Amino acid sequence: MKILVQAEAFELGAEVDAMRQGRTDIGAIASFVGLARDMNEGSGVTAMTLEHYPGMTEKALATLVEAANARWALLDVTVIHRVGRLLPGDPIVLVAVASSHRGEAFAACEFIMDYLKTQAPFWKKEETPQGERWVDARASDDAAVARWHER
Amino acid sequence: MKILVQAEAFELGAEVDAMRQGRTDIGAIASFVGLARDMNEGSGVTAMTLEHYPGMTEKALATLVEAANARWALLDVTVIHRVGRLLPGDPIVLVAVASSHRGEAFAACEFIMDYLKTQAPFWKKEETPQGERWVDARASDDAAVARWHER
Amino acid sequence: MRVRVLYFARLRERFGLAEESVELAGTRVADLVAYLQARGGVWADELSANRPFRVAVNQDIVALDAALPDSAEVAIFPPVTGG
Amino acid sequence: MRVRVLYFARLRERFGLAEESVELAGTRVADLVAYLQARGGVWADELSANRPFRVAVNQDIVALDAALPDSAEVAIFPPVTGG
Repeated sequence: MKILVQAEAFELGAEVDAMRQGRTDIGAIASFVGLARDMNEGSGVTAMTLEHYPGMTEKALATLVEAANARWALLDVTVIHRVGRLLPGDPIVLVAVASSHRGEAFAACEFIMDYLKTQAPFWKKEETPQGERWVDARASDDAAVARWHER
Repeated sequence: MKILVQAEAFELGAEVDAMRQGRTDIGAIASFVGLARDMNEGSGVTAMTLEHYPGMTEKALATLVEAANARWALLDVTVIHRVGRLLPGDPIVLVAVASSHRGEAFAACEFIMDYLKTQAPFWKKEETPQGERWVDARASDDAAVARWHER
Repeated sequence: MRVRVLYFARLRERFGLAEESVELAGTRVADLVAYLQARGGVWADELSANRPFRVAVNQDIVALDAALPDSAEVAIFPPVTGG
Repeated sequence: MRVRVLYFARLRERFGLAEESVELAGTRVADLVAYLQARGGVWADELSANRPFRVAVNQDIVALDAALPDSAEVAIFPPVTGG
């Protein structure tokens, strides 16, 4: 298990290769990369700054990775979230999940992203032609998390 | 859209970087890598050979990528499937899906994998200490595809 | 009518044949399957109604009652196991 | 009892304050929130019942009726928007 909060960029290929290095028991690696877009809520975004709550951030990410581990048979999990100022096209977050079978890997990867979106203390502030604005939380993210309670 | 059937290995990082190269409209890239395992159905596997139906393979993959494109708002899709002899730990298949939002990317990536498992003409033959054996199709793969009909 | 028939994977190995050309009286996939079953032995065994096999006509998987165009490329193979 | 209170993101900006130490009579999160609301202005506005905000005590998100241990690290922030 690897959890990092960092300003630096990450490399998806290097992270996934590190997970499978020297192993022959992994059958499936599902991964996700979230990227900064040039558009949000109908207006252009020229940059964004990610603020977080140091200390709690790592704890919150570890808690949700443990919840995924308790729910599915996972072989390894990597979560990396960037903070600081990012430009459109920059990667923000990476989640990679290794398992013996694809169903578990897909489910756990999406579960971690859905919980991260609503539980981990990160906040985005966008720079737009109209000035700076804090991004509002989305009802669709709460709905995405609620799905996991039903199952 | 990129669909390849090849003997050579692929690089997840390079494929995903190629998708996002020069773009700032992608918010989410969900990807999947399937790997050859050292164990299947309770016995050791020392190698496997993937046979396919040249011509139909590419056509079947294109058809299921088109089905995913018709169902979700996708920005790009890459599917690479290897053929020939592979060793435990070797990557077999890669599916990467780019979209504006994560829900679409995750759903389409899993949809393509589920359909690929039941519709694309590939067959695995495993080498085990007890000799060679063709892998049997799994009822769980049929069940995974059936989920997409219900929605 | 004449069709080209391809066999893959376990069926190719059991039949000892990758490809053949068949001259056929019928016009449906089921007619071709019945013709091959009539050879007996592994053909009757592997292509019986209770064995799982798939048929593609011109590279699309079809049902047994599908039409068989003249000069079609027909493939008969086990359920797929890629990915 | 004394608690350390941290503010993040939009709330930090609106309050013009990242951190403070608060001497409090009550023992619940709700007591701290009521104390801060009583300051009026942006405090009353942002911490009113119909505004969305989250409270973490010692780095776990809790409900308003949660207990507030002495010397707790309390954080008050908007709903999160990472990922």
